[in-house]
Amino acid sequence: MAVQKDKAAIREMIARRAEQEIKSGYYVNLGIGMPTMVANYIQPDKEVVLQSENGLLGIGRSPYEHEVDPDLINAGKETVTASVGAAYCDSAESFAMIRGEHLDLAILGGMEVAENGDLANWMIPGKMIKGMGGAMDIVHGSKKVVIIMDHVNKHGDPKILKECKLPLTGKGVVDRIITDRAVMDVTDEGLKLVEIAEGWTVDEIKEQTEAELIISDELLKMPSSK
Amino acid sequence: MAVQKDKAAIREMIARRAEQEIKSGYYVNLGIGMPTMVANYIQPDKEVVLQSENGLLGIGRSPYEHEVDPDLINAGKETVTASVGAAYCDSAESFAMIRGEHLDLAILGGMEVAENGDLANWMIPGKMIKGMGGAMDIVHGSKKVVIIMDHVNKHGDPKILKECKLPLTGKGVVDRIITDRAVMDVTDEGLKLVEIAEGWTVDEIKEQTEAELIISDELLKMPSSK
Amino acid sequence: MKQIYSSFHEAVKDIKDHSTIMVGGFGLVGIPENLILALVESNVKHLTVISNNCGVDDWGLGLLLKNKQIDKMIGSYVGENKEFERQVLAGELEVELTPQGTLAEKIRAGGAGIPAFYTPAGVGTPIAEGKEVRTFNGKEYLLQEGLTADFSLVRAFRGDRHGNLVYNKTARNFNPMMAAAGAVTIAEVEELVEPGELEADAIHTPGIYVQGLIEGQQEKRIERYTVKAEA
Amino acid sequence: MKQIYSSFHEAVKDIKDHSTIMVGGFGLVGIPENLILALVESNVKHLTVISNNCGVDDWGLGLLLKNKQIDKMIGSYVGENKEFERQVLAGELEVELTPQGTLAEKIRAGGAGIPAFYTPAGVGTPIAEGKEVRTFNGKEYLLQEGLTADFSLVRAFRGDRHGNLVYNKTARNFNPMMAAAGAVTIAEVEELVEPGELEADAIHTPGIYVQGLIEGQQEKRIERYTVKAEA
Repeated sequence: MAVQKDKAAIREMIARRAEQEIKSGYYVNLGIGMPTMVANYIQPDKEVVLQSENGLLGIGRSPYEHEVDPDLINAGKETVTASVGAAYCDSAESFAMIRGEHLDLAILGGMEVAENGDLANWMIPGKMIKGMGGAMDIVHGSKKVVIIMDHVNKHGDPKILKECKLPLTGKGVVDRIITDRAVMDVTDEGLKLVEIAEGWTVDEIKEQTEAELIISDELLKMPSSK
Repeated sequence: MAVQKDKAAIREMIARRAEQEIKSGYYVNLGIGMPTMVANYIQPDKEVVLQSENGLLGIGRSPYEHEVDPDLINAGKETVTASVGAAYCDSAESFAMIRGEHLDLAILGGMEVAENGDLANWMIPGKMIKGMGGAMDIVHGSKKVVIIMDHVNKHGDPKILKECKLPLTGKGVVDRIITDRAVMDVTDEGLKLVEIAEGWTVDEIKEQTEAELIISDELLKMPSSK
Repeated sequence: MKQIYSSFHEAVKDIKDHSTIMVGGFGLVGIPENLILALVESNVKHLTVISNNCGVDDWGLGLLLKNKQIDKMIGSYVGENKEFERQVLAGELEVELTPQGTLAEKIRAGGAGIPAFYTPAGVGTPIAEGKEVRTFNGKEYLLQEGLTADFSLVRAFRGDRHGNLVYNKTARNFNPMMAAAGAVTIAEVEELVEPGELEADAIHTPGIYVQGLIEGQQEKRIERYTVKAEA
Repeated sequence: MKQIYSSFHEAVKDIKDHSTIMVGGFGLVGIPENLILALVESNVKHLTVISNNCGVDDWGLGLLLKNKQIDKMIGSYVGENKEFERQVLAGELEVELTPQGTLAEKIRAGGAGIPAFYTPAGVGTPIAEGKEVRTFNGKEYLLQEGLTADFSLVRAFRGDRHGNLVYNKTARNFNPMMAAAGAVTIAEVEELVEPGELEADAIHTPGIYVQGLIEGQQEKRIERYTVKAEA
């Protein structure tokens, strides 16, 4: 149970850090899974519109039981509500918004990220392919793409690589990576470590990262979960 | 004034013949000018939906003075009404209907038609170019394209040619030509005379037509205007 | 006035073996429930199905799958369905995965008479294999072709006898593009109304795209029932 | 909440010389009347204007033309305007004529991140000069590229403070695609309302496409007043 709790705490820490990427006035797409959690931490003073690629601009909170409408779901197929001033649209219009770079930010999960911004997050060869859903469109369609994920896999191996080994979701599409241990930016010079979590040293992060890391001159502490 | 009256009578005759192309259940686009007149002769027992490329599916009659809405016009920029069950749409959707061949019929005017179905109806070199408007899209977008026009120009020269001399609106797009003197179909074998108006002989029509004419085995009389 | 079918059996009776059909919906939301059930009963085989998802094991397109009526599936996400996985691994089912936005645009293009277009999605990924890559303004794009179908089965909230349709909330999703891309489009509507009852400015699918309609009662199963505890 | 301008002067003040602007409307229907008037007053020059038509001599874009603010016009029909003809013949104005459906689709593509698409319109005509022709399924098509603009000026019936817009009847026309294709989109609305007042299922332009709004009273001039005699 201790491990369980740690996992939840880590996910919350990552989600809270990701929330800081969101500025007031932003239109944001949150991927399925951990990225969806980010919505729970959006500061109430921020005016943010969440887009769901199945045709909703303005996702609201989860419904109370009496509010549940089976015709109203998010891209993760969970029942949701619509915020005040929301607009529905069809899937072509929804992806027109995405592809046309009208979104300010997309926060997505990742399996592997390469130092040049390549992202793999949709298939593992040999395993059943479930499909990419909207991910391949969304990585091209936002002014900024942030990937949130664990820094290493369950065997302790790096997920931030010189080159992705898994089939790509998009080539050179990632702007920033937020993990449980660090924040890194994809820059023209290479992958730059800009924040580091409490309890970790730069050397440890370097060791857990296959990609070459440039250390920012203004390296910051990552906010902890408390 | 006699000539004036004749002209009007001829236009009415062409419009009434063009109306026969319209079957009940059809979606039809009528071009600007004489083709718009065809709407006046649609038999009341036919259920027809007229499309206007500026975003109206279901053009109604002209408005009474008290009904005029400046936000409701046809593609000829005339004030109109909407029929019961009409739908408005944007210009992209309107041309999606057209380009996607959802219309059953388009009736357009013409300056020149060639025996292979080429159409010229938008520009005369040396004269100011006003623009093609929607014509270049509409000629590709209907299951059947019917051109209505005078058989010869004001100098008595043929307008139905072996090859168009004017810049084209569309290549091989015309299915049928209706003039004041004849009805002709564009077929794989060539241009076929299928109807001839009262008062004209086949030889006269051949003489007034530069294109080679195949004479239909079942040549019909064109209905007169009365 | 469009054809109003007297039964779901009649609505799908022209759909023959080897047809390509588009089926609206995202997950189980906005699917034409009774048209799918009628297709299962019709036992038509060797279908190519274009739909974002393939239902779940016991509902929606999953029923067609279980009955082995589908030869090929074109969609973006098929992860909710164990029988799907089994048939793919057994080589019984062909699958063509397409990024969701590309799928939506391919269907929109098909209905709009656009034979092909360029899109950034999929460049540098397995999706790009065998596809033309072209650079516009310094960025690479893939050529993707439009999709059409012999039949489109859509689900709307309200429809009138002219075929005009209005969808409810996120049940709209792929339905409007599919309505336009089907040679024959059959609309299952929750409520059939008279022409003029739908607001002309608020129609999502103009009637020109729809060939027939039928009223159907929906179960509207929920895949991920997610609620907030009442305070 | 989007910026609500306090004056039309303020709304257009960022539009500088050499900007490319899209202006909604078909004929004089659905044009942003007061935004155009403010542009005339601003005296900004060397504009490239993308609009289906170019107004008439004394109204709409014709006023910008008369004031020699337009260097280049992209549209489909410009026949209602004598000054237009004079400037073209005098070499003062460049004009790029585009088939109306192609123009609508180019603008839709620009807003939707589609760099280019194929269309049948214009094959074998002067429009095809210098353009790629490609065959799909035995039919020839032209390659056409998407269009975007520095600013889009649109006119809506109602708009809310989130930028959501609803258009009235045939005043919709090019406005929704242009709203999406402008880097900055300014909406002139007949009525500004609070978020939630517009039906979420019936919004034509979702607010994401709109950067600022202003309420304006419209003259709505009629080009071809056509009526039926009262019985």
